[in-house]
Amino acid sequence: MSTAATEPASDRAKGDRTRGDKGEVLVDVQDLKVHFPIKRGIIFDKVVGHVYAVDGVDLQIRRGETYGLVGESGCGKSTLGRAILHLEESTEGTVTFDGQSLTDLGGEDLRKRRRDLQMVFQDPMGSLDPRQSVESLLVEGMKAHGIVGDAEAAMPRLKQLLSDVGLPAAALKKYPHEFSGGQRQRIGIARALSVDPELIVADEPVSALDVSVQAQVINLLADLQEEYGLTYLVIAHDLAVVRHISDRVGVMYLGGIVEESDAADLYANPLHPYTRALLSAVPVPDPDVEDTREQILLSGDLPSPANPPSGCRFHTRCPWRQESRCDDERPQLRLVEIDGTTGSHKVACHYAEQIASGEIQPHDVETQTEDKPKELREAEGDEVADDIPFT
Amino acid sequence: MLRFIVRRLLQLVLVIFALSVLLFAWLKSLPGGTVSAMLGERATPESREALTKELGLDQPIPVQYWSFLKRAVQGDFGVSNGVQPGTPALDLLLERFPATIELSISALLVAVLLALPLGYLAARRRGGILDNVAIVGSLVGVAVPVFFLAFLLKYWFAIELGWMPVSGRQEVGNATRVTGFFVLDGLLTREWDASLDALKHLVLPAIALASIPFAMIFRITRASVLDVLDEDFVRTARSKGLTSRVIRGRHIMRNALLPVITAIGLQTGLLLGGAILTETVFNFPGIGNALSEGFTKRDYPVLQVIILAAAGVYVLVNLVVDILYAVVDPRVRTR
Amino acid sequence: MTPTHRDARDPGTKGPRGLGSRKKERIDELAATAGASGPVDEAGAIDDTAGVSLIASAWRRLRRSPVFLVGLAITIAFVVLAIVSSWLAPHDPGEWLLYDKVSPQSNPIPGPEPGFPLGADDKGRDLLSRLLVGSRQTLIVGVCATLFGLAGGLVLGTLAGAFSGWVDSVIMRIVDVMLSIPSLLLAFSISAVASRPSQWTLIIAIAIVQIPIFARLLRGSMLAQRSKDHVLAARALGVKKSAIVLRHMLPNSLGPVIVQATLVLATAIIDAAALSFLGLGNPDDRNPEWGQMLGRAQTYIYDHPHLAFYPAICIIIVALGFTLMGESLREALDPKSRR
Amino acid sequence: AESERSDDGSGGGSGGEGGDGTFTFGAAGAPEVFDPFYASDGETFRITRQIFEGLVEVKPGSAEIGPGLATEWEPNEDGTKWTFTLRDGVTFSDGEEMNAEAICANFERMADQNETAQAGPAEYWAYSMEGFGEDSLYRSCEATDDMTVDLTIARPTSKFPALLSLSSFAMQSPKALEEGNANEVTKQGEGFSYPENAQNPVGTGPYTFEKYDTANKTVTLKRNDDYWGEKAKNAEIVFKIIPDESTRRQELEADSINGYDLPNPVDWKGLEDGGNQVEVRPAFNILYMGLNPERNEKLQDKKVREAIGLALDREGMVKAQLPEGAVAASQFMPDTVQGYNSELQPTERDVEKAKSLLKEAGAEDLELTFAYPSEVTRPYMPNPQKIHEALTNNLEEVGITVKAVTKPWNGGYLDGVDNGQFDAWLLGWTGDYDSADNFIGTFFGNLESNDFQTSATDFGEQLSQEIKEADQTVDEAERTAMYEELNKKIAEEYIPGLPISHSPPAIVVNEDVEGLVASPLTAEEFSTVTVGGK
Amino acid sequence: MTTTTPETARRDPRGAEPLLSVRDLTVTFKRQGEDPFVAVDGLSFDVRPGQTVGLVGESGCGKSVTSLAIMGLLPDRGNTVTGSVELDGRDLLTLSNKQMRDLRGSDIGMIFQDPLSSLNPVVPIGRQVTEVLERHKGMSRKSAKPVAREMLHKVGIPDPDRRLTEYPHQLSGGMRQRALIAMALACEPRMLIADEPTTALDVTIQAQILALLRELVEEMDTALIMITHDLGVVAGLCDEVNVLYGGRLVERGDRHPLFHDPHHPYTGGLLSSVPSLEGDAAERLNPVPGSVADNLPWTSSCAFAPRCSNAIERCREETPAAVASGDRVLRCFNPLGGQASPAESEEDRR
Ligand SMILES: Nc1ncnc2c1ncn2[C@@H]1O[C@H](COP(=O)(O)OP(=O)(O)OP(=O)(O)O)[C@@H](O)[C@H]1O
Ligand SMILES: Nc1ncnc2c1ncn2[C@@H]1O[C@H](COP(=O)(O)OP(=O)(O)OP(=O)(O)O)[C@@H](O)[C@H]1O
Ligand SMILES: [Mg+2]
Ligand SMILES: [Mg+2]
Repeated sequence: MSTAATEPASDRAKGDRTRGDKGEVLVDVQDLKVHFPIKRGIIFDKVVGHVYAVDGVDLQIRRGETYGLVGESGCGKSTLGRAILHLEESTEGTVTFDGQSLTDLGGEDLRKRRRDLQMVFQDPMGSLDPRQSVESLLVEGMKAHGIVGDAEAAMPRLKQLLSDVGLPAAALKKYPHEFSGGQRQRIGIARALSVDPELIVADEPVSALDVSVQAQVINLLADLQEEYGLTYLVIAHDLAVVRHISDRVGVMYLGGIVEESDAADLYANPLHPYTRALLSAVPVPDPDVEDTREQILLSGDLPSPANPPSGCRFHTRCPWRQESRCDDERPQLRLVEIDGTTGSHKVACHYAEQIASGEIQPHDVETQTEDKPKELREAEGDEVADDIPFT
Repeated sequence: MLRFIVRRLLQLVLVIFALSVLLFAWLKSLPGGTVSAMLGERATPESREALTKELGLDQPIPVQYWSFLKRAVQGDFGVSNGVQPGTPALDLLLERFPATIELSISALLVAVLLALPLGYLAARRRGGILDNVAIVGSLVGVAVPVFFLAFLLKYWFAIELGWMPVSGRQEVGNATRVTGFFVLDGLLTREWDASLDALKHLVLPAIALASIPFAMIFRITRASVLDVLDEDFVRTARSKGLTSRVIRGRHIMRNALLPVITAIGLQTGLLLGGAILTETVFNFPGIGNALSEGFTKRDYPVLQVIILAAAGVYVLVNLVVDILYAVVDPRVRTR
Repeated sequence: MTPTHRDARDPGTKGPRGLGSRKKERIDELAATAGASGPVDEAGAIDDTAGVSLIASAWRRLRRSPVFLVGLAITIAFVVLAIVSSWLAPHDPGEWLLYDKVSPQSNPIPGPEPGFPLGADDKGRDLLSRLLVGSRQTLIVGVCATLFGLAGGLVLGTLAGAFSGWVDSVIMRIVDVMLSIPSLLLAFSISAVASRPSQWTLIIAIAIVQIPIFARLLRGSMLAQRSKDHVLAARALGVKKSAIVLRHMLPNSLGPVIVQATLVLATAIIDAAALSFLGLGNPDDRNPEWGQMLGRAQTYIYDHPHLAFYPAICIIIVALGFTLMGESLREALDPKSRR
Repeated sequence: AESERSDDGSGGGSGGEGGDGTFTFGAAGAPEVFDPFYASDGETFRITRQIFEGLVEVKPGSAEIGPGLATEWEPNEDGTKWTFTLRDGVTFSDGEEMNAEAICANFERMADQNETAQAGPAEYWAYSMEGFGEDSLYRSCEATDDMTVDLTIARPTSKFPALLSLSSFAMQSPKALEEGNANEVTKQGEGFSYPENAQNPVGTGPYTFEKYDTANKTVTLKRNDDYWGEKAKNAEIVFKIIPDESTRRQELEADSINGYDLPNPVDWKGLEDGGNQVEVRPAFNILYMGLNPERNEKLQDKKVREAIGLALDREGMVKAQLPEGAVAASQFMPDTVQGYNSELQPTERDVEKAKSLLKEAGAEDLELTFAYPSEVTRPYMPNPQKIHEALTNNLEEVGITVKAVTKPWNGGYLDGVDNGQFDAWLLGWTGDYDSADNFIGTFFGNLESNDFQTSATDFGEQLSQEIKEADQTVDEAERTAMYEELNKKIAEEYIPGLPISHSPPAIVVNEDVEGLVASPLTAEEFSTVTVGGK
Repeated sequence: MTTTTPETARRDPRGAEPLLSVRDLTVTFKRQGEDPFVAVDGLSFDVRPGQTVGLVGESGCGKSVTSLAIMGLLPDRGNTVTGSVELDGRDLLTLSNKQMRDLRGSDIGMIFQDPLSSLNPVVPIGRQVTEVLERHKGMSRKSAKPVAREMLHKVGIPDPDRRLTEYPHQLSGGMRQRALIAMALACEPRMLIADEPTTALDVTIQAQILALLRELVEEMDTALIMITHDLGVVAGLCDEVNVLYGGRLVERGDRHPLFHDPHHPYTGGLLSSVPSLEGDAAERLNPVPGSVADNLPWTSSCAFAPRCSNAIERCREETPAAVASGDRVLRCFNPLGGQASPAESEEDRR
């Protein structure tokens, strides 16, 4: 693992920053868990259950690479992203950034460290304070980290930033609501860049955008990575986008990573049944492909993360589910050696090899309509009822 | 839901308890008070002292509170010494509260019956004449001090036209009292005259009291209907070719009423406050009237019991409203 | 929060809705106005003019609303009157000029006469002057009560909204207790405490009632802001917590509070009248105030209703002005009502 | 001879001489208790007065006393024992006979109060009879025969027997007293809880108690068809409790009540213009400005007190603030009271003299904390604030700096006056009965504690002594002369406070009402009243 | 079945008479203090029974407005609709409100984008389905219930009996969308309009819904208008594709020719903006520059010209007209590949 210490801020100007080799692990996530407590109580709240939003994730992101994270809505992608940035308190596990454990960091140290880890959000409007002009939005971070003293001194840098993200300098004096969606997203990216970070976590950066604008932003992200030597964690649910942008891809299902590999490898040889289903479900703008494609239709929906299925989380929807193991033993993410895959292909399935070789055939899945445990339901009811404004 | 209710009830008890402490401490810190009020000009320092001692008012306030609390849990809130001397404060409350409830409900009925249809129509014809007139009208309703409105109403309808009585709850008569709700009593005992008479006495105060709730409910209805009109499910309903009656009732109003229900709960606070003025002006023997009288006469037992009861009722009504809300809105119901 | 219907309740979901319509508006605007051609870079053209803040754009919308303009006109007229009334008033409002003519039975309220177009009040003071100068005290009562209430509410609400946990719990429980007393009752009680009633006890009584309302309102929107992405973004950026609260959460939460404030101005004036009516107003009436004038006039309301009518009409007009303004502000700031 | 009352009398079909009308009266407040002995306020007495009678009664339309249940009375030589001859053939409305035994039962009941009642409810006794047991003025009651009663008192006093006309000391049915456990007053919380008797008044008066509808705030009385004297003209009296003054007026204008008490002076004209009858009663009260030489030492100088008196424009204030019939006061009692000194004139305003007196006293920079009450109107003080302002203006004109203070009547004002918290204050007194002692005795009689803090002055002791002497003088003429002298001294020599004015209270009835006799003591009897000629 | 292969040989509906034919549909919105805004501008297309016609384009190009105009669901005031929308030869735009109400739900059904907000939150699912049947089939609530149950079953909602009494929030996103479809299909309309029916759903659920739609169209011979901005969805589902830009049709064609050989630069731009699952991932995307926000009105030029890489002088001076050649319609002066004949301008046509 890397041992690079934090360099002093002064010699981190663009261009001559010292980066480690590509390939060195920048972010190391070990067994990360984020469980949101579900509280209920008559006078004092007590915890009656947990939403297992992230439930034991191991993940390494190497310097300079783009790690793509896909998965269905609610599977915990955003939570994972935020937990890595220590924006969400993790329940268990460690996040090591550039050799330093973020988990132990707190207060002012953490705040200073944030300079290296930035985030780009899905909703470009919601993530920009509507009352601040672009200029103050961008200057804020720099001031917080002492990169510039005042707005005056920041000017050249601001202009540079804006031109980097493809916006004219005239944008500085404007407010977020005066921009189009794509432009706002560029502002969001410029803000992340303003403090000269090493890692950018982009949480669905293009989902809210029109296709053409989406493509512009994807290109922009790629350009910036090249220019600044950034490391990305890109979260998305659009597999095509993820494939396009990522070096490596992790597939998440219900709080855990079920498969991880190089992008090309993963798309060419999906091993986990869920990945297969996911891939087969993506519509492709090519009628020929669409007409001939085999689709694996999953039945049912993602189970509630507050009451995840035992064993393999996917077993309730898995067409390859086997009587043994799947129901009660949770598969570990493991390296698999299967012909055609690269050596770094990891998958969390007991029967990955058998499925790949066709030894196990898919079958019908009994749709289970699942119910949450009673306590949880009540807790939810309470909470909703509490939300009714009392005056 | 049951847990929710229990929880809120416990909160209610806490609120009432905290309030009773504050109230007690505050009343005790007031200058003058019971002794002055009882003895009047005739008071001499000796008589004052004797009475103070007799009533235990010379003891430290925490001691006094403790004895108050001990008695209160047994349902003894002391005896009125100004508003209706000699009557236990609780009895006074129980006797006066029905009047206020009767008045508040009438006012609320007036407000709701006017506000809902108007609110709906105004929203449907947003920007139309009706909309603008109703909006400005409702704002005027808020801007006119209640007691002034009451005076105008009395002047025109009671004195000039003579249609309604000036004040009071019922002309003197031998109406039988059953529940304390005079209109209801008349119906129960088949004393139609008494019932009608009580109703007539309610009209003007109810209108005066309704002015603010009407305005609020009207505006909330209007806003909420506007919101709902914009909702996708209304479009869905129309895309199903449903008749306008069904769309209006099942799809628009049922949803638009949700915020209105909450608003109505909050109105009870305004109603109770407004009742102080309205009841005073109309000499309507409810708790509002008793309150303002209780203040000038420094009738602390009555003040205490009424304020606590008003707060309790307010919290309770809102609890009921929340429950009602849950009944109407399945999203809030426990699954 | 439950995953299933977060959307149904999350205040944040109002955002995207407003966003969508705003986006469309923007689209419309550009579609209609864009005429400039030339090379287009990927991000599209951005004109060179200075930016228009949210407030400025709200003002643009408001400028066209007749309701708002009427409200604003009334308000401005009122404030101007309050400032210049001392010079406008023909007489000193406190001087018992026609006292000689007052006799409680035959002539309790001297009628109009030359130099006294509206006549005098029960102490022979010029009614017109009192009405004019009364605007000042009325404004002071309204503004001070609102400001005090606002200040108290801001402090409590900010504390509760910024620090969750026990600070929040404690504050909100206090607020709940205060809220569970009907407001007029509370004001009534507070002004009855005052050992020495004055204008300030009146103001404080009205203000205290407003505190929990402001606090709750502010806390609500602060909480909504706390879960907003832009706050998260500021945290991610490493902005200090105090700066996040003061620069990002608070300003964005103020909208509903400000709207409420304009409405409170109206209610404060009316409440002041109500308290005066109940005999809890400012006993010193050398400096006239409309609510007090109205409250005092009830003694004469039967035979000399004009004494009540003038201040009542003034109060109604001014309260209406504030309410009209507040309501249209509320509509303008509510993204839902934009279309 | 009479049997129990039957119910048919109430219907009014064939009732006695009277008509079957209803007289509806707007009362300003709820009655305290219907046992007048425990009551202390006018609203209660107005009701009980129709039900009960005392040994002696006030003559209608005046403050003088006349026969009541006793037809004659005679003191012994030293004025400590009074023999009353009772009226024949009087029964209580429950059928009990009114005789000497019944009278003594009443007095013994009144004298025998438990501690709780002594401290509070039996206030009138405690104050008029000067306490209970040993301290009390009352000694004993003896029924010498069936119709003769001897009352023994501790010392001679001018108050006797006038004080027996007080409504509190009216005679109640001994049976009702006993059955209703009349004396069992208990303390409950911060109030008093009254026995059943207090809800069931039984007296000998022209009316009987019918019901008190607390939920509707009305008290109904029925004509007592077995009344010994002239039967009441109205079959029924209804008291509607309407605390708000202007509402009472509106009710009257809307004809839903026939009359109400204490109309605001500013309404008098309007009421009369509307065809109502405003009966102005002779003033039996005094408004004064109290001075506190203890708190403000400058006030110990008589010159200063005199100067303040000279500064006041009583006439002007009376004209602008008080109703017609009000007069400036020259002494601490109205002219109807025996002992009033008709030679005295109200002090004329003299600014120059006031200023020079102040200068002489070295008090040019006099500062006065001058208080007035809020939340109250009194017959002698219809608008405290306005009166205060008028007087303040006067004082300021002679260079006195006035610090105006106001407190709610029950919220600290009365306390403040009692505890000597103000340099000067406004207060007054409505007489209970015709006795000079009821005025000046109340004000200055008790040296140790009185509002005027006369103990801090050089004349205080003497004044109190002189009052006592006058009070104990048995001979009426001699006593009257002493009081006249005393009034002069108070006004010219002592100047413990400044009498301001006497203000006549009024009562208003609408045009249909006839036969109302206004009483200076506001003690009207409604049995003579007819409504619409019925 | 979990694994499906779409039938390669789809029935070709093109011979049939059009069920719905939209001609010159123009929708103009009045705006306070501004020029009126033309949201849909002279749009024409046909839909035949059993045919799926796609409307694609970026946000704001007028897709939803078109569908609402067909349904007669545009706001009561503030807009004018011209042209004609004929269903079976009856012009829907001239029908009275009452006639339209009879038609909606029975002859034309519609599915909306956001399944949660499109369902009434306080009315049980079952009731929302039965009310259509009551309204159009004259059934009683009771007799409608089994039909509704059947409907829910048909759209693949498991345990339909229980779901009948449940409320929308108790269903998952996919199930809500199915319920919405069940409602639209309850009276077996001949015409179905789906406005972005899968945008709010996850890909796996989207696949389920699309499969369902496909099945229904084939089974019931329904005509389907599919509105979406997802070119992938169009490629898999539609027979004919209409590409909209700024309220106008810019290109129409059957899906194979259109996707393989887009003529209009906008269509081409859209296709090249989409990252693909195949091919070289490292390749840069070729997006259409700018955003829709920059479009020009169509009055004096091609609205796409400012963003068009192929734009020539003429594009900025004249408005191109839509020219049909065979099954293709194109509105462009300088199409991609250059082989097609340049379009005439609108002036020329007049
Ligand atoms: N603060 C929170 N408290 C409780 N539960 C939470 C919280 N934040 C997220 N969750 C729950 O955790 C789970 C994972 O949420 P997360 O936002 O990480 O999902 P996601 O994969 O990003 O989904 P999407 O694609 O919709 O953004 C969800 O079930 C969500 O409801
Ligand atoms: N009621 C309306 N009043 C005014 N303009 C409207 C109205 N409805 C839609 N528009 C405008 O018409 C244009 C087309 O809108 P439409 O909703 O059809 O777009 P869309 O293609 O469905 O976009 P999306 O993909 O975002 O749903 C937009 O510019 C929109 O602003
Ligand atoms: Mg997410
Ligand atoms: Mg749309």
